[in-house]
Amino acid sequence: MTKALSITKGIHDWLSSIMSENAANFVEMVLIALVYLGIFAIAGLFLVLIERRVAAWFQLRVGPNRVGFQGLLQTMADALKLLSKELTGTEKADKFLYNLAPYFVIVTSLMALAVIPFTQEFQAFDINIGILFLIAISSIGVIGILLGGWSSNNKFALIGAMRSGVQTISYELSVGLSLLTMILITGTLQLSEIIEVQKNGWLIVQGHIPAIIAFMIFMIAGTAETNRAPFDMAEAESELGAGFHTEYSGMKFAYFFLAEFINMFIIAAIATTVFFGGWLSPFGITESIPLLGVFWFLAKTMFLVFLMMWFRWTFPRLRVDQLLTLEWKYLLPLNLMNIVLMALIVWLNLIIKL
Amino acid sequence: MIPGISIYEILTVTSILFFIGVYGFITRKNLISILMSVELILNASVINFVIINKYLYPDMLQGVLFSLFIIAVAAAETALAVSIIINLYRQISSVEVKDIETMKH
Amino acid sequence: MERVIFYILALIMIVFAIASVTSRKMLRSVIYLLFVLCGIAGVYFLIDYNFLAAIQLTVYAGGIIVLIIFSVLLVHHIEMELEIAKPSKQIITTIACLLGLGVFLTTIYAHEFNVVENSLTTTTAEIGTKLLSYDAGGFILPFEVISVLLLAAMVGAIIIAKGRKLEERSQKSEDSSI
Amino acid sequence: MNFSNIILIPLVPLAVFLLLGIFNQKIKPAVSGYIGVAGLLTSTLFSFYTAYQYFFVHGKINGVYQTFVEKTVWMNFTETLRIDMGVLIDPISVMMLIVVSTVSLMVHIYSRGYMKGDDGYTKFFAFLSLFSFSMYGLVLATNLFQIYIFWELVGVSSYLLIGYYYTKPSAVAAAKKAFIVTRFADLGFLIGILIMGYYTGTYDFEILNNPEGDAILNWASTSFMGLSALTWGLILIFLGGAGKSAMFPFHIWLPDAMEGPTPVSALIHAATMVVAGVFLVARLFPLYYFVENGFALNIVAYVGAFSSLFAAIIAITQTDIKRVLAFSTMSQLGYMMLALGVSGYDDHEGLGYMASMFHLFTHAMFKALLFLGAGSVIHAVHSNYLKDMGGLRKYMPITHITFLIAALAIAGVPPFAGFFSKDEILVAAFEHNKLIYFIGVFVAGLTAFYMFRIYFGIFWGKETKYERKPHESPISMTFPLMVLALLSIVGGFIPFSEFVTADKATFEAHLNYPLAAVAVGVGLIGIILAWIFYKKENDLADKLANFFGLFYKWTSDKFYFDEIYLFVTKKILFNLVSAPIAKFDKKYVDGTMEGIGNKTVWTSDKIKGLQSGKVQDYGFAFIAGVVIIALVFIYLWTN
Repeated sequence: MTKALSITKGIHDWLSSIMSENAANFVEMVLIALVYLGIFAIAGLFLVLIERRVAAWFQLRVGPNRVGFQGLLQTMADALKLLSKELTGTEKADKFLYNLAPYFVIVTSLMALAVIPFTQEFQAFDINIGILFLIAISSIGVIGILLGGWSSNNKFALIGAMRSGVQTISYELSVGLSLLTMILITGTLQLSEIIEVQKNGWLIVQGHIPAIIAFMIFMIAGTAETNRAPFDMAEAESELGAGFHTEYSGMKFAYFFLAEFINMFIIAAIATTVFFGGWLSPFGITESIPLLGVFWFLAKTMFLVFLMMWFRWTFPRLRVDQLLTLEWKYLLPLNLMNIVLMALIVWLNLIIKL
Repeated sequence: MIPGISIYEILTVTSILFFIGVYGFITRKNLISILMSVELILNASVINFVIINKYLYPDMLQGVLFSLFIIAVAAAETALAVSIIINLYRQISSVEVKDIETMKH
Repeated sequence: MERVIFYILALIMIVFAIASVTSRKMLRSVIYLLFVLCGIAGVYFLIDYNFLAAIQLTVYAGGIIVLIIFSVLLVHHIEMELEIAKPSKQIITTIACLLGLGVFLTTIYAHEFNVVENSLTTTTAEIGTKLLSYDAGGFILPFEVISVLLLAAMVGAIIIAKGRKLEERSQKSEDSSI
Repeated sequence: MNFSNIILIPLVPLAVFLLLGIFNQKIKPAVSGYIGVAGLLTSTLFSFYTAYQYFFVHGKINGVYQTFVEKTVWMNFTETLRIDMGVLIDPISVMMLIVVSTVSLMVHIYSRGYMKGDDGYTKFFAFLSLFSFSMYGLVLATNLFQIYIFWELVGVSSYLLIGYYYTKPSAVAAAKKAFIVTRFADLGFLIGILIMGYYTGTYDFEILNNPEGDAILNWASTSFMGLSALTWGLILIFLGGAGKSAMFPFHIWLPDAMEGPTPVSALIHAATMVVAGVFLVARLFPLYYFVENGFALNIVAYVGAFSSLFAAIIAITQTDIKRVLAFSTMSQLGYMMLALGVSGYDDHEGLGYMASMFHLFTHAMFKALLFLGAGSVIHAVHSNYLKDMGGLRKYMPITHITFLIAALAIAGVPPFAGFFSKDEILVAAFEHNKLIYFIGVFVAGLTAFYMFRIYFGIFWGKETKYERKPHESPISMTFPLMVLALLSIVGGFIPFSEFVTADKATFEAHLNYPLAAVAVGVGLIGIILAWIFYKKENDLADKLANFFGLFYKWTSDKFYFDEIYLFVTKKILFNLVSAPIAKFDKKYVDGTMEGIGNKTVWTSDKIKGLQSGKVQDYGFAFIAGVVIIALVFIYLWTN
């Protein structure tokens, strides 16, 4: 964590000059956390708006367009409304766990966000096992959902939570294995180095066939892991009310809601980083302007986010058994074969390098 | 190694964790709780492996690998234990130790 | 800095471990255990074994705890409170544990550890090489054994959890055939 | 010659017993019958082969039969005092093999018909096989201890078979009676064995029976109450033999033992088990003869003679045909004992021994035949009593003829088997002791009389009204009758002195015509008297009974021996001795033991909480133990 952002180096020096080393570090950590919280909130709200506009576009209707320019402030207004709402809860709920659950979800999302390289120097935590860390963190998020479902003392919530748990545990395998396939090319788990490798061409190009397969599996599994349609059994409205967060209201509900969108963003960001070169511009056209990396990163990520929204409004929902069948009988074997294929390609040096 | 922290402090913490696990193992009356206590005990010993590896033999990896194996075994053990508990629950609708005692008669 | 973090982590671990073994609510106890495990992962991060920390998080937090939560969800009702042991038993156990702890600590503090100052970072590649090495000191055999064990555990868990149902089903099919 | 294969002879019935016993419920009755017969047939063929090998091929060296021993050490105490398990082959054991095999095989075949439809068919054959095994083991025993083991096994089989109809109270009582009485006698046997072991230092027959051996040469070295210790031992051993062979005063169990199925009576209580006593005395004959100049042997002779006379008198008045036969058996056993008692050792002197064995052989055949015939009759009329029978000769021709042959044989009419053996006995008795000779002759007459009394009673006389018309028994029952009848006819012509003698050397035995004539004459008188009394219906018998009056009543009540025993045991022993001792035992001995037991239970009750079956408790004990041990070690190290 000592490896702070380069852009805050100035701030770091300034802080160090006015207070002791430890205090400066501490203040810096707080500042970074605040920055990420800001990103989190803005991205979340913005994604909600996009979702609604995209949905409206798919369904040939207008969508929110009144509050602010083209409805840009719509979600902000919703957030204010949610903040002012009463926090309800069930009588016999386990209050401690009930209140804890949303933070679980939020914190894991935030932690995942911390390791994502927005650009070369805009990365809070460049850990040497970056991808493994992402996998580990994303597996904890489900605990929040399980807790929320159980402690609500509501059978729909419980069923939703169970479904979500099953789904997340299952699809975690595919996420991990598909990322592992790409690790075979990069030879490192560190996200910055993964991007470094892609200066010779994005991994999806380098790894060609298995990389494309891995990307497709990753997108499917990622969609499932974020509990989004067509894998949204956990909150299937027609069956379970609102699934695991049926009993939540106000800001707590908003946390779940935001976390879901941030998770979607994180999946897209991982896919961008691992498959599409992260902040690297196509063919290195903007190498000279480092800060433009953020633009490229966000552009690629937004495209993938749009892809996931496209899924949502296009495919019908699966049944639970179909969902598990898809994972255990198709994706997992395919993934394992894919790893072998990728290993062969790396071994025989059939990688395409630009 | 952690700057400013001696191996004694870490071993103290792991010992405390270990005995908390033992305490739980003996006093709890529910199979799942007992399983959790066992996990606690296992974890305390895993930290010891890792810490001793890091502090005393930083060039080697035996401690780390051992802890990896312990984690793998713990995962296997938990999966089996949970399946047994669930099966038991189906049969006698309870996971309390006192109800399972009926098997000894 | 690291000292402070370690002390915080140690405090978290011990407090939540105690909470975990004394809580009367099943799922809370599991969550406390999760905190302890996360604290342990934090210790691994602190001593720069990042890979181990990530494994700890993935397997323990993401796997074992989720499994346990699942079993709790299946076998427990929210209003149920755990029975606790008799006070006498608690006290006796506490005394025994404290005595044992005393024995441990005296032994630990009586021993002179030969600490080597070294701040090398262990990379995942090193671990992987060691794990799959078949030279002297390599761990390929235990690695394979563990893989077989995991497979056996997986099959065993499925069979145990499913066994009765299969029987009933075959019973039913026999009945219907009659 | 290696006779180790002999071990198969007892082992085959044992295997059959185990097979039938374990799979009692699984085996169909018909199959179990075949298995039993097949097992016994195997043993029988082996026995005959062995006999052929022994008597005609390998056994005789320079006119003397050798003894072959195959054994393995079972328990070793000292150089000589050890208990072996093995087989001993000498003339009498081979002869006994033949007797046991023949009779047992016939009884097995007979039982297939007789027991048909019985619930415990399989069990019955299992017990029969057990008995056969035990009897083989007894006759092949190499030492006193082995013989004792099989002696008791025979007793157990006898107990099981007498009590075979265990739903009948009388059968149960009879079984208990037989067991207890023989057990009581066997106590003497056991003490005798221990005395022999103590004073001679060995149990081995070979060493004991060696006329030049220490046991016989040094018999006078120890004395006790005016007799040598060995004599006491021999008398006690004879006590055991008397119990098994139903000698006076241990005879009371034999008549009651007739509660068992008739084939059992034929096999155990006529032909084989009851001669075990005779066999035992014969087995130890050199000891009996040489020690104290045959003092113990004299006792054998007098007990035998008295039992013979006593039983013959009682037999005259009994109305239950099986009981008549039982007393007849007792009488004939007494005859054998008597013969042994008057026997010498060498050459012609040993005539009594040879005659006894000869009579044992022939008696086994015709007595088994008599019992089987009686069984056939009982099978037909469903009653044991003479009054329910009469005129059966028309309905059961084969039974009639074979029964007649047997009766003639036992009455000593030439040329049937009994004539020859009985004649030898009388000759031996005449040469040694005139008193015993006269008793023998008188008993011979009585035998003929009571035998023909029941013969006429069953097959002639007035025809009783039968509910169902009696019919001849099936072939499985008549076949053994015919075989045994044949043996009863030709058995007497076997030159027994060529095979079985006291000193194992052969000699020539001739009929002593004057004495034979006397015996036959007495026998014929008995038969004629019986013919007069019972051939046609008349009141002569009743008149005679009235004439004897009180004596008749005593006789028909067996001289009140059962009652005397009951009085002695119940009134005197029980009330004056047993009850106080039992009270003491119950109050103080049992009280102590029970106190210990109760305390143990109480203690275990208190500490059983430790074994709770909860892994947690064990875990706690483990942790606490480790902590304590660690504390101790730390304490030791720091000091």
